[in-house]
Amino acid sequence: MKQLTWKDLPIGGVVTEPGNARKNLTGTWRTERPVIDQDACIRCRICWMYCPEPAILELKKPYVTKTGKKYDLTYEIDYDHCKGCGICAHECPVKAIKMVPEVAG
Amino acid sequence: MAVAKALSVREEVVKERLGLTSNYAVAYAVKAVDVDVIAAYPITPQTTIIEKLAEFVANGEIDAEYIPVESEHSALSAVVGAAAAGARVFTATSAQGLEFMHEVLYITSGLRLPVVMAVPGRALSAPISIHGDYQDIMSARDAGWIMLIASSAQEVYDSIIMAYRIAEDGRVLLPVMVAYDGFLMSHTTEPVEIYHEEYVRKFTPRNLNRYRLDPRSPITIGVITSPDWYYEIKYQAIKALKDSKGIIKEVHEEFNKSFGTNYDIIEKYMLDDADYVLITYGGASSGNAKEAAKRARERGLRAGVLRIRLFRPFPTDEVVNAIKDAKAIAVIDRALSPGNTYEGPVFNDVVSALYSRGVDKPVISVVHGISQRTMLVDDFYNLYKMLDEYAKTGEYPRKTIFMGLRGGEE
Amino acid sequence: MSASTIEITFFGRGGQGAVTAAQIIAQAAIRRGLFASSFPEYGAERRGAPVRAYVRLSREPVLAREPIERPDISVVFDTRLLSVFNIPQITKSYIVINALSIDDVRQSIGKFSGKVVYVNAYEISTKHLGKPIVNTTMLGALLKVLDLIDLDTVKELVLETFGKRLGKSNVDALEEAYKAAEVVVL
Amino acid sequence: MKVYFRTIKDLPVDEYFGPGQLTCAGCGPSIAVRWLLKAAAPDVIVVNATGCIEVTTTSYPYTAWSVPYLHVAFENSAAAASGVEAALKVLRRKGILDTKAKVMVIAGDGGTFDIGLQSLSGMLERGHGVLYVLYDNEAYMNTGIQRSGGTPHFAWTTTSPVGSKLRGKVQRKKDIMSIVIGHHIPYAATANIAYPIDLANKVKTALDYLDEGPAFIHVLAPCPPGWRYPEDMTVEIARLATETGYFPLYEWDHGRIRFNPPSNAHFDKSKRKPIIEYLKRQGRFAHLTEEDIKEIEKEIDEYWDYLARLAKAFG
Repeated sequence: MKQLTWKDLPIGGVVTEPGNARKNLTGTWRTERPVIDQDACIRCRICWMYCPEPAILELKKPYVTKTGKKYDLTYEIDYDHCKGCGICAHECPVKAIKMVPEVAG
Repeated sequence: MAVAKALSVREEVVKERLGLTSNYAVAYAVKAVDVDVIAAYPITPQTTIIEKLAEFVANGEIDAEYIPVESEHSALSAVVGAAAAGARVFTATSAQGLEFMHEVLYITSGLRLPVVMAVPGRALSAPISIHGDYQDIMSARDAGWIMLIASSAQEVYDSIIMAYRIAEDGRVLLPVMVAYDGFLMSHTTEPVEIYHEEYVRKFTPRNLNRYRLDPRSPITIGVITSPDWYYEIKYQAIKALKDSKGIIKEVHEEFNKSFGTNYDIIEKYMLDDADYVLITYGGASSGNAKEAAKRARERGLRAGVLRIRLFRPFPTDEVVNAIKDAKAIAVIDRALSPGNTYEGPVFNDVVSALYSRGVDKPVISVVHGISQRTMLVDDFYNLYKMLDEYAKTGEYPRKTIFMGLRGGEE
Repeated sequence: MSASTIEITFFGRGGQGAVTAAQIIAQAAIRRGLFASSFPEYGAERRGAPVRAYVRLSREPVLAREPIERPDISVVFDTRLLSVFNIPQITKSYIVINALSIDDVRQSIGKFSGKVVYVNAYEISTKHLGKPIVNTTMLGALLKVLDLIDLDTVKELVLETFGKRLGKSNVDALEEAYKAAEVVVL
Repeated sequence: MKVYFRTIKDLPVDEYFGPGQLTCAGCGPSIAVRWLLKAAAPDVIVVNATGCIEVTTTSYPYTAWSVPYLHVAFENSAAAASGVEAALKVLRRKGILDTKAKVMVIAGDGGTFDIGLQSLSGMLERGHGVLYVLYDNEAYMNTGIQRSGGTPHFAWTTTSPVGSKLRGKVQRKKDIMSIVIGHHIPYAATANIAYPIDLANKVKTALDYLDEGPAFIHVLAPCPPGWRYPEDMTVEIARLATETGYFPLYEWDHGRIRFNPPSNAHFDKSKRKPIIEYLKRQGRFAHLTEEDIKEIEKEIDEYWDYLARLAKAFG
């Protein structure tokens, strides 16, 4: 990308691809990662609502908990973009999200 | 034959001949091009433009949104917003107003928005002066705008029409400023032949095929760049400005054909065999210089005038070719570039043009008409006499001559 | 008057309509297919302060954009302006002047090599307009010696400038002045 | 306020902002903008003032925006938006463009309380149909935490430092809502990133009013580095701002004032959490003495008295 010259760029510094900032992998900023305990999660949507990125994905993925509770939705972390702020873990009413240190490599 | 043809074109396109000030001529041109959004703030000597436009809007003669903004900064910002949304826009200002817009001038050209602005030039504070000169215009010369300087109300009218065609050309997409003398033109009534609007509109078709704010294809305008990107994007605009000269010439030619006029990016008056040339811009300087050239010719001096009509991009080759056979040249500036080797800003442009093309000519720098200090035809005639004497002695002043300054320059 | 370019200066005071009068003459010339330029002396507008407005009329495009230093015709709205601007010394051909009497003219002008067009514009304008706003009245007097422009075109422009009702009274004043003005040699 | 979203389950799924923007971890304004767009998109054009959100979302060659976006400068977003709105109006009228897009300004406290106040006032006075959203993180965070007219009394910033003579910002926070309401526009409201449902409903309501004139929403959006707290606390601190009565939620709707939960209960001081709960979590207030805290409490009480008088007159 950096090798583009002035001949290759749209004029006026216009960016024509909506939302292409997703190419910035801000997940590399993390020192701690949120991990969702899918069995403890009550699908209340609060972590999804408060995520600033957004890096909590609401997926139409059925899940059956160990206790046999059925859910249509699954919440997963988009680790490519999650910056590890921990708001989700802090706001989770059932403490289903844990912040875990990132390991090197 | 050519003349006869031009006359018949004229007969067809001209709707009526009116007595208009240059400011009113601007308003009539803006009306003719079917502008969409006008935003402006009053300032002397610009105000009568927007008064006339407000009147047109109030009477339903223009179908435009007129935004009576709370400052010049907002005036230019509002037309930037409107142009980004795809509208054809207009604003106008002078002096302190142009200074207040200064930040947004660069943004307008940087975002490549086809804004058209009229600027009757005026002296800058302090001390405050409401009178005309070109200091405000010159302060904007590095902002990346195309700058035309007109010399009559008719030319102002025609230039505004051409400005839209130039600005919106897909190969250009740059803002255009049409400048002219504050008061000495802005408030001077002269004959102007205005055109049937159908011809003007045919000449200035809309170009919506450019980057604009549209939810159907959302783009981001006005980004932040790192050192990795700024240079390239800026260069695009610089290149576009430089290349616009050819397109401006093209538009002039087509305008001449469509409206039976005879414009070029420079104007040559009695120049072909001239020994002594006054280089001028604007109405008062060039008009008085032309009268002076006639007077000088009557008295045996081969005098001529070169008027710079396209100021940015600077018509380097055209200027050099026009004066390369002259014996001596004076550049008359109605503006100041304090602290420079010579204080006349356009003088510096001319000298740099000559140098770049390897032409070594005696050129003197003259400042006159600051804050509308009276300029007489005789002053310009005296300059021809001075050039003649310099040519005879071979001695040229190595500093700017401040004409009409009580006490003289040191 | 029929030189190639005729230069006229209107001498008035802020609020008396000198600038408007100059405009009307220029507009009339343009309407008749002539070339003209008209511009006032500019400054902050002050009621009562002396002002000048310039008109150039020509059969050729007007190039010069300098103030008129030696007018062919000076149109003077009151006699006290004569000395303020040295009018008898700078005027080439005609001084069109508003004065109370021919004696008033003689007394205030003194020596002048050209001709004087005298009209009592105070009286005429007061009669038609109810107050001494003399600009259109002075136009009537000016037309006595300015044959480049016809009376009807000027009347048309006065009507356009002032609107129907006020325009009519101004036209009446102008016409009366046109008839009453006397060309005299001092 | 019209209720478009009753519960968290009603909130829209589509995202028009991010990810990949370069905001700090735990950024309050990011949460604000995400919900502004969820409520307003896709038929919206955003005009953004210079500030945190601008520099972190449009870092060339990338954009975090999936709606049309314009940034011109710092002080003129309301003026530029006036132009966009006027353009859409006239182009629609002339049949040149077929668009029902609405215009929304997003500006920070610097761009609103301070340098942009003139253009905001001009836009409100002229009555453009633009929704102006102020995301208030209470200082110039983008340039490294300098005080603004929106910075609260006693708060530390780099230009209102805590020294031996002065203790943080000397002046009180400007009452921007009262200034805006003074323009008698159809709708103005406060909102808080801790209450996204309320925020989204207010955005929808405001957009519905734009045919009548401008609307304004003042959103509190905490900033972890600027307010000096751990980034996982953003929502909690924002919530405490409202729960302690520091940042009440209310609407000015056609000349009537209405308080929203939980602030509608806070005229009774005993229903408000103690202000210390809000202050003690933030490093920018770490230097406060008991006296200072009393002073802040007094100011909040005075503010509620003022609001009570407004509620009495315009409720």
